[in-house]
Amino acid sequence: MSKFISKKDLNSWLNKVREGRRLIAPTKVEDLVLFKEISRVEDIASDYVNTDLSPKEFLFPPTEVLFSIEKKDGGVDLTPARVEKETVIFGMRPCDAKGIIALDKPFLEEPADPLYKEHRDKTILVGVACLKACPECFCSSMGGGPDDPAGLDIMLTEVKDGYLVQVLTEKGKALMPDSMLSESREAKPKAAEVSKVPAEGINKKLRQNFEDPYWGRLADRCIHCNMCSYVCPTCYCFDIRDYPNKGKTDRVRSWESCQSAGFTKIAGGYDPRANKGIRMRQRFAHKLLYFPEQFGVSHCIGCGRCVKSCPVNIDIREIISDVQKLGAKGE
Amino acid sequence: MSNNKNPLLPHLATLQNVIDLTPDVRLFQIDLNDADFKAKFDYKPGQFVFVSAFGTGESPFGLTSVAHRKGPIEVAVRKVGTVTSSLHDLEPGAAVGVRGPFGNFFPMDQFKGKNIHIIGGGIGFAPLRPIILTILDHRNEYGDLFILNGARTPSDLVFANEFDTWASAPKTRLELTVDAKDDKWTGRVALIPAVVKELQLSPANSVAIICGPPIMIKFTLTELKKLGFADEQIVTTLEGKMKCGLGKCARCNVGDKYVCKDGPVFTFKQISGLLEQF
Amino acid sequence: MAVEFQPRIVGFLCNWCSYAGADMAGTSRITYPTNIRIIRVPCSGRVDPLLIVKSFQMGADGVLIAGCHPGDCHYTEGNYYARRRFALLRPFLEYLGIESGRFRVEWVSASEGKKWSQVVTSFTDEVTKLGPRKALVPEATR
Amino acid sequence: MSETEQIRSKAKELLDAKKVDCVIGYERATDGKNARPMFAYNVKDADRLIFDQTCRHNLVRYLLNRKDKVTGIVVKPCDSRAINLLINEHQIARDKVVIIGVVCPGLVKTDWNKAGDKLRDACQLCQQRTPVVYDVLIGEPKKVEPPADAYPDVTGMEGKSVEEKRAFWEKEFSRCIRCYACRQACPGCYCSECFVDRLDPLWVGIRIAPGENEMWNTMRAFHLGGRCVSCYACELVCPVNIPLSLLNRKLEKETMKLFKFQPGLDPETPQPLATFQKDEKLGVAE
Repeated sequence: MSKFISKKDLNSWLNKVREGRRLIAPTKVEDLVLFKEISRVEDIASDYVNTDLSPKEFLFPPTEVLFSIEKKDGGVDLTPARVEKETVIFGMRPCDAKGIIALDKPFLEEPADPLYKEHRDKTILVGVACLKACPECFCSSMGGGPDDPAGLDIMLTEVKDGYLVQVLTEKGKALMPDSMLSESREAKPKAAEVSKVPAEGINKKLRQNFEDPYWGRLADRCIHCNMCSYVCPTCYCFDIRDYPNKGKTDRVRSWESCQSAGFTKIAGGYDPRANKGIRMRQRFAHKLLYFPEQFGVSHCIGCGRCVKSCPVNIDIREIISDVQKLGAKGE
Repeated sequence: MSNNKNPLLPHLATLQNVIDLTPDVRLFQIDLNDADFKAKFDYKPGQFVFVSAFGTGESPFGLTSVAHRKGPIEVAVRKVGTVTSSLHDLEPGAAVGVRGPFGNFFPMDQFKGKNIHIIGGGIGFAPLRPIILTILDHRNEYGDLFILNGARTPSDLVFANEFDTWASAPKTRLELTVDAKDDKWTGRVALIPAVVKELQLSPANSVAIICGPPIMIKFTLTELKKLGFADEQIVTTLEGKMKCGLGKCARCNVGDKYVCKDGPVFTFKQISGLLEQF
Repeated sequence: MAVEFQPRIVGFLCNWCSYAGADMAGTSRITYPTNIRIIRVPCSGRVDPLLIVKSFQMGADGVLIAGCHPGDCHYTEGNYYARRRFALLRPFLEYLGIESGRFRVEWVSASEGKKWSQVVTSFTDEVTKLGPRKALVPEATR
Repeated sequence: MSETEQIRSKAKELLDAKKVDCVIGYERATDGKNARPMFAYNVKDADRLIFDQTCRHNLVRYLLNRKDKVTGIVVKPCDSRAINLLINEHQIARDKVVIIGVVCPGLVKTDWNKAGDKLRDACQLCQQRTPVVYDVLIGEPKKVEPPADAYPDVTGMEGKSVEEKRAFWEKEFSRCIRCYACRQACPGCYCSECFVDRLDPLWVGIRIAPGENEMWNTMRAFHLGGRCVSCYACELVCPVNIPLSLLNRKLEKETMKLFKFQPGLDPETPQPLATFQKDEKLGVAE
């Protein structure tokens, strides 16, 4: 017996949820599907497999004020930024929830980043299971699954004229109490068939082939823009600078990518990663080796967004299988 | 405002004094405003802090003072970028921010009883000064102290005002060298690796600590190896582009190690074992 | 009575001719509107388009560039390059939604104090008529 | 023999004779439908070279990283104009490049995992189906009648009111996530330090916000004024589909009107903003 909610009830629930909160959901922008704040529930897209950009921007925004600095009577006053409104992110796919679990690691590990923590505490994640896979996604090879509810507060699975509902956390229950749901004997539809990638033990293989010329050859093609890091749900590198803002000063944190030149340039001009091949290797070493070994969870969740948006088709699935084959020479 | 909760929120501090060490390096003496944080603020040679120039940003600087002298926090800042330029514009009394102390530290207790060779190039000498001050304040616990301070020109030698005290300290030898002399300079004119070779430093019961531009470290390392210094006897402090200092933002990694948390102090045995060359 | 709109105008004046022309206007007691903030540059050829677009982005309602008459340039060809650069920039700014009336280039020699005052007066009137420019105030968060 | 076979045999010939260090061309991407850039260092690699209507990248950009080596390169007509631009700006030497020019069939609208068959609007307006410079030509030279209005989209945009233009660009630029793919894909964008990365003076700043996005997109386009060869590489890589060619081609149209110059036709003629005529009338301060 599983819980059920009709499409109509869901829409009225969404309208109710929107009062006093920010409702974020996938919507059509030009010919893209992006997470946007929704003013009308009808704008929510339904015929999409996954959004072009991940919901990361609502927990770790592209640009955010960390705190403001005010010079007052000789001294200085620091006022940390706060998150006022609650946010509901609706229509996420299970892989993006896995992405947020990975994002939690660096930001919530002691000492936690309080601004991220506030975003996280005040955000309710409502996911929709994947019944159809993207051609480029491979979540089941990276510890996830098209119907894996991990990380979500509420998980919906579309069935005839409604959704099966799994309320997974207190936050979810508070927003969608059982009283709203009816019983249903509807069988859970088969989850999407997701392509496989040989990611097993990739960190060891990467360590063994760290100096392989493969990376230099791969970097030939790469044009070193920031796109793969910005569309990636788990990349979290940032830059911090101060900005004047109407008399006060804001300390601002913005996204940054390890692929852009000068990312590791230090005072005096020395740049340990000036070489393109080394920069290329850094991205995939962090995704598949350093992060998993430091935080125990894969940093690539298999959403396929970097595969889809890379202008020159640097394909992490191809790299994982190439590196696995490279292993033959190592110890 | 205690902010042990918010790792990116600096502690407010006041610039107590500014001393010009060279035309482009200034020694900043910083006094923490918050009394109990100041009391708890303990640090060891080799550790670093992020100093905020409010209005521009923040940058990591090696601490060049020693905690046990109970004085203000001291960092030597070379004017090279926007944050350092903003710091150079500050007058004593100005408000700054401090985060830290971060990173590991020189293993002073392992140095005990050994002959210590301090080799610093340019501003790279600043993070080594705390080792000298610690040794001089506990002189009998350490062996001979050899200090080699090199710079491009005589006026670029940092902490020149302390050379006399160091040179006259017991069992201590101070050597200075410059790449190019000016009209008043009568001392040595040679690159640091050449001086190391010329002085035939002995590796017996010794440790060598190098810091300076990467090119200087590279060639000094080869000279020291030729003199018989083993990799674990040579220690350095690495520099990396940093944003958090907490081993989280993955900005300063060299291979799978973070310069800010697993370093900045490494022995060359550790560095050669790193996955990625620095 | 609504506060009458006072445009903020940025003026880049070449040091050898126009800046001297503006001085001439001052010394001969010729008045002109004070909406213009004058920035002295070595030559009109030095004015980087970045300076102009940055001025508009930070809220300027009008940008005026004044240099020597072609042929009088202290550096011989600075204003020739400037003429081509701004001939291309003006339609581009218009295309982006910055009315071309907000961007003007004038040749004012050191002795044309009178002309300088007329230029500033007419430009200020024109920008006042166009009204405040809705600059994209840098929003901290998206 | 198809374009693919001709390119493969030419590449093998060059590689075999060690005339080039490598041949830059296209190979099939991992979605099995599109093309992607590829570097063939030996004869075996050359077997992966292909050419079809999805070969959208401008490969000339890669020559900037190989200035000291002799490199073979497959170019479409629009890409070939970029070679003239880089020679004119002393970035690459003509004798360091072996150019395999392809008479262009026009590219189709493609997207990840989708390769349509409808010609791209840009290619419908294209006035040059034969490369302007090549060592080897693949396909028969083709003359194309220039369309009545070569800039319909730009003219459409010019017709809008100031408020409409303002609103249009504000909406487009607000989507920009500042990934700089447009800059990295452009053959004309090779400054060692881009103005957007400068901290002193702080032209733009690290904030990804409407004000900074407008500054970035406006000035990136203007820095290509009189230089952009209309290869559409920037527009093709933008992840949020900002119509960048609409910006570049306005400058191209004005450059033609003011200076009778189209970038990239030959490597000698100096670019308009790098030269002048003493007594030309340009409607500036007249």
